[in-house]
Amino acid sequence: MNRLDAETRRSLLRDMIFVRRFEERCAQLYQQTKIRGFLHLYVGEEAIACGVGHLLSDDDAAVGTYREHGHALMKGVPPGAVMAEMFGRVDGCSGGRGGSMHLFDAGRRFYGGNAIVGGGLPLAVGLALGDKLAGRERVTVCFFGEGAVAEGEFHESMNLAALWQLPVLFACENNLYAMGTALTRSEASTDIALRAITYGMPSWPTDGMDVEEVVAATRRALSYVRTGAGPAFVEYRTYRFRAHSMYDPERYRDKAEVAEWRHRDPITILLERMVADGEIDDADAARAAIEAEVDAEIDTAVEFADASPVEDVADLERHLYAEAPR
Amino acid sequence: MNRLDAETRRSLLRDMIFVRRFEERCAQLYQQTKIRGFLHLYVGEEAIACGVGHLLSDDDAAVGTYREHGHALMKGVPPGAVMAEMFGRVDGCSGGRGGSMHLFDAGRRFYGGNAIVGGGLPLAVGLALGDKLAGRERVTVCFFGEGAVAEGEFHESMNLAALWQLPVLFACENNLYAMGTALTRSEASTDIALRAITYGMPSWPTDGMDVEEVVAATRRALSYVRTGAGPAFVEYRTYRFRAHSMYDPERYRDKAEVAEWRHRDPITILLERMVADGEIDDADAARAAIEAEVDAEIDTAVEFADASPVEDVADLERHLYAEAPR
Amino acid sequence: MSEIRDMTGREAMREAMSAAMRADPRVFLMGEDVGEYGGCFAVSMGMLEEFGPERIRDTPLSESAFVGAGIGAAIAGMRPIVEIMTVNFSLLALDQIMNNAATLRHMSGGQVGVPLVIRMTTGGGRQLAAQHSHSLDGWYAHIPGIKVVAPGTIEDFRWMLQRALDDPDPVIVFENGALYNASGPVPDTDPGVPLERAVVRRPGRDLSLVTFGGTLPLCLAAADELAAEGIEAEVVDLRSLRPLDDATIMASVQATHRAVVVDEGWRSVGISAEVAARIMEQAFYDLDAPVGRVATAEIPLPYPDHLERAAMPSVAKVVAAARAAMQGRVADPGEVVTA
Amino acid sequence: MSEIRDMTGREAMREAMSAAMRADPRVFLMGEDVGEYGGCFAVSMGMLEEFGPERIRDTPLSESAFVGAGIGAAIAGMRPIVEIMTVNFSLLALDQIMNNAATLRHMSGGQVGVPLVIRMTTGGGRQLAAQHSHSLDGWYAHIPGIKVVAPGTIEDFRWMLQRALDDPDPVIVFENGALYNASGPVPDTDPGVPLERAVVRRPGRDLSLVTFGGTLPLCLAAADELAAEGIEAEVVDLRSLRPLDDATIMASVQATHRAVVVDEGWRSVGISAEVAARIMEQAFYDLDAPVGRVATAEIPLPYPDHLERAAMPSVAKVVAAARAAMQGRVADPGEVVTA
Ligand SMILES: Cc1ncc(C[n+]2csc(CCOP(=O)(O)OP(=O)(O)O)c2C)c(N)n1
Ligand SMILES: Cc1ncc(C[n+]2csc(CCOP(=O)(O)OP(=O)(O)O)c2C)c(N)n1
Ligand SMILES: [Mg+2]
Ligand SMILES: [Mg+2]
Repeated sequence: MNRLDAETRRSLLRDMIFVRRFEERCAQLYQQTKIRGFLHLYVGEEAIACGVGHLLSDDDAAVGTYREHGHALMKGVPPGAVMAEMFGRVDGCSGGRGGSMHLFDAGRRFYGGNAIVGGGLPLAVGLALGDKLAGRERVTVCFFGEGAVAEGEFHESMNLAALWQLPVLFACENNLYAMGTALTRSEASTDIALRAITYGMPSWPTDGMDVEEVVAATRRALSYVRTGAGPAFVEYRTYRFRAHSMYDPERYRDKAEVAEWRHRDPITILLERMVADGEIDDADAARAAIEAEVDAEIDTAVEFADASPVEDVADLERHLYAEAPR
Repeated sequence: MNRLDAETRRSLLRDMIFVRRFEERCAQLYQQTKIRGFLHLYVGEEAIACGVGHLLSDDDAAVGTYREHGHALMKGVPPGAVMAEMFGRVDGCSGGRGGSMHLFDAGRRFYGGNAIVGGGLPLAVGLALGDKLAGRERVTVCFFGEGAVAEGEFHESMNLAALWQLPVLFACENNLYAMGTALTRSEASTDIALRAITYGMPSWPTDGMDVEEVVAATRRALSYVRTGAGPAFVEYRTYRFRAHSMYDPERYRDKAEVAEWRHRDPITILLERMVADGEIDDADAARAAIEAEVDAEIDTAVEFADASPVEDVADLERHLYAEAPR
Repeated sequence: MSEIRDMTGREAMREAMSAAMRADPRVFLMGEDVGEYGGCFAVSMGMLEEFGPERIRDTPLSESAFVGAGIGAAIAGMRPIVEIMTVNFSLLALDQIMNNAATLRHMSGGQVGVPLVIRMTTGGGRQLAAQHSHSLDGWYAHIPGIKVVAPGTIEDFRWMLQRALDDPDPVIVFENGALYNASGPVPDTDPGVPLERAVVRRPGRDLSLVTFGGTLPLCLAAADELAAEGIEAEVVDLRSLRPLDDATIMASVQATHRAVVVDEGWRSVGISAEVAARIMEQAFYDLDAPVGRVATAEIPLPYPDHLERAAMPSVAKVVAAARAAMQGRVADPGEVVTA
Repeated sequence: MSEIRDMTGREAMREAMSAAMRADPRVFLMGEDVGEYGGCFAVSMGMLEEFGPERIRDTPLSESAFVGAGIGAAIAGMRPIVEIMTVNFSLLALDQIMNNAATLRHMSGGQVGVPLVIRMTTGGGRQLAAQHSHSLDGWYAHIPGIKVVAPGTIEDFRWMLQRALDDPDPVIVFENGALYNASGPVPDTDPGVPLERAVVRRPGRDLSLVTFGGTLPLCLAAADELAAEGIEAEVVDLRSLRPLDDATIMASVQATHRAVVVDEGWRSVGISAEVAARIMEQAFYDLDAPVGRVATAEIPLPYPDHLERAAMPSVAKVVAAARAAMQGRVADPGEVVTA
């Protein structure tokens, strides 16, 4: 049993509810056409970003996918800056240029936001190589979906990190589908954690719906990486409750399957365990209280985003190359 | 013990000596500037092409590397056409356009000659897919070096072939070096046959210096592939006795290591075994006799190549797109 | 007589693929999410049900391997249609495209042909930002050994594919995403326009607007606006970017003496440069003005709508460039950026 | 005063890298066989011994991952020099180059710069056939967000790299393989020519030969031949293909009124098209002849020497194109193929 203390649990619970409510607000704002382009929601997978984020220090780096709002928030990117980015405003964390799929915060060492499946993996290897060459003891966490495992860039990056013993945590979010393609239809061998071992790095499969399991497995993996012995791999077994993006008719999976996974909602699991352990009296009341709190914060973020101006068209060609400070 | 009958042994011995002498002639002709461009010799690795070639039917396809003279010859491409190709003449097996690295013979289902490391793998998968879709029971053999294992295309191709259960034999020629890079410096995990298993296909490591072992492992693998169950993998452990190409100063390996491997010359191994088993009386005499025979054939090939004309410059832009028959 | 029906680009391409698959058992479709999902842009929706999973073949995320597999299958006698979800991901398969598909015939001395069709969605304009908005259609036209086409009308969405499948060499078909929802008239029977032919979509005497794909509708709209000012623009739809139909282009320019090339790709070293260079080479003394270019600003496309629109070709920019051509000059960047 | 020494392109590049590594601990070299083997073309021979395996870092055959790793390491504060053995293999890394190196700064709103140098050997002429003879230098110049340079003199082999390393953005350096063995004079101290500046290598009043990299020596030879006929060609060495130094190009053309662009890449949608288009846009009324182009025949390069030579630019072809320009026309293909 990998049980955390009550205070940590409370903090993780709040984080997960924050990410959940933030995402649900994004969906609404998309309907209202405040957010545009592609929007990929993380609903159901919050335990991963929150559990991993909990263990990272400010010095560590993270590379996310296009489903990265949770990754960014848990790396400390301010909600207002994330929201303003999705609104395409100058106060967005990427100055409005990136949108939902390209959240960046160099100061907090959050390096995207990458919309090419697998494209963030070589980058993460390089960030870790840079740290190693400079003699800095930091870790780079690279999030990617199980769909990325079929890409050549996955294979090359795993080998390079292992061969050079680089401080990378490969964090595979296995939600069983890559858009409409079930894992069984994309991988000859579906035990991803097992396959990672053949690159000569330790690897753990983990219940990605149980944030305490996420923390336990990630802690183990990170402590290995922090010894300097090389990269580690964690497969977080999870599920996305919503469609792939806002355009997906979800023809490829049963409603029953979705419903079944919804019973394993990471927020409910933690909440119920806290009730069972006497840390919370009334689950519904506790949840409602946290939701009210985070909703207020999210309101502030939305207001901040809405108040932020759009960039002047005259600046269109900025940020192509470095410019002298202005 | 995987022993073959005397007749088969004799035929394999001759094949290996043929390839060896052919390659040595190529080296001379390169010195004489009859052959130009990159020339990669197979000396030391003959047991693989000869052993595999022995088990292929005319209907089966093969895809080689840039070190593919042996592959081509064993797939039945006439020595004269191979030599003329290296001379850049119209009677070359690629009409002179390809050179040493791009031997082709569509009629004999020899599909290159590929000078991009790993580039032939997806092609082989596709040839097998075409066969499967058309309901033809044929096998495609794909040769590649252990250096290709680091490429993303290797990984993608292995997975695709296994996932779709395609009739491919992945034939990895592990000669321990990719140019000057030792396997230990390119792969985090150097047991290649073991790694292949994680794609869900059967895989065998084999002594690539013993042609009888090559035949045994390949036979096992091919019979699996021919059942239609999917691809198989054989790692042939071998060594190249000569430099990577004609430009290589060989700074990266010990002379002692090379000398040690030369003791395991596949031709000598078979020859000595045949003597021990009473199939040959005098190894030197037997070898000399075969060499004389194959040298005569090679002379004919060289004469054929030398007599073949060069292509008219007016035809420069031919073969870019299909043309009406002329 | 052929009947005419209205349909969308999406429907037209689906009909084209389905008809080809019914007629020829060698044809199959392969790519990411073409089957169960129904196609990323719903182009192949319903085809899995008709043709089954062997012929509507979902692939893993392995662009290099499945494009290479298409090359191999074509060599083995099939007629694969490989869909790369969008051109942005095709960079992962470029080794297979340039080093195998485009070269095999040549380096085998003519023996090994690759009758492969690769379809990719291209283009920006949907706020998909820097990694999802590339327009590399014209850039691909640099590669000898492949052919590159880009339908700009719904009729071509319906009828060009069969020409591509009939071709013994690899053909890349660029489908501008904006045209999937557009609709237009389509004849029931094959109009039989050769794959490599450019077509004049609107005749005009004063200047030639040379374009293709997603910017064709925009040039036609600009021509309407120009006509209101008394400038009669001829709109040439290239259709094929490799090879280029020089004869049709030059015939137009020799009649109008002025040209503007409009392309959704980045300007430098793009197809607009090539068309301009060829016009200079082949029709220099016919020109009354330098050939103008309207292309996308040379930046990765930004996410916000107002910046993305400012970066891309627009009716106003084409009109500005055309007016400049009428004055014997090229529009300066200021004119076309703020247009 | 700076002393002048003669050295080869290979030696010059080695000196450039070694000097940079001695001066700045953030600089390291990474690529296939750069260490133990001594570099595929012996450029980095001996550097492993001086700098050790951490800084002269041999990589597996994983072009996409090690280029991506260079991008990451640059972001993390290093100054990597990534060597892609030849441009032919760079297609495997193009996703990382276009979708990450070139876009990260833009899509992060200016936060994430990538001070990375990528070196690649380019060019044909050594009978290496269809998959080993690409000249994609100019094609890469299509990509906004990277810079592309190509030294054509030994002096630039020695001194351009430091400019590239000093640049805060990704710079791709194309080294034509033919120049590794060429030798030329090199000053001991940095001549300080900006990275993006074109340089007139030979002045002339009659026509401008615009070129770079491997075809620069050939244009200088052609200029000598033309001089013997009384035609004074000015030779402009572009040096930088992205950005292009329009000012230097136009100044030359405005003085000579005629231009021929010479490039070892394939003609269509290559850098020669872009230079020609820009000359038309910016100097149309100065031109007394259409801008000519000498480029490589649009085929994968064939193996036989006589065919490869026929396909590539040559002194004779440049001379023929220049003569045609003097007559106010472009050379027809026949003239330049058989030249
Ligand atoms: C190289 C590449 N190919 C295709 C796509 C289109 N695409 C976007 S997300 C996605 C599915 C990825 O699945 P997975 O990696 O499992 O992540 P998930 O969306 O499930 O979180 C696909 C195919 C892409 N963005 N990049
Ligand atoms: C993609 C690619 N990268 C680099 C090269 C240059 N190169 C040619 S052969 C070779 C070594 C390949 O080693 P291996 O696969 O083990 O085959 P071997 O030469 O040992 O038979 C390299 C690096 C290439 N041809 N293609
Ligand atoms: Mg997934
Ligand atoms: Mg090897």
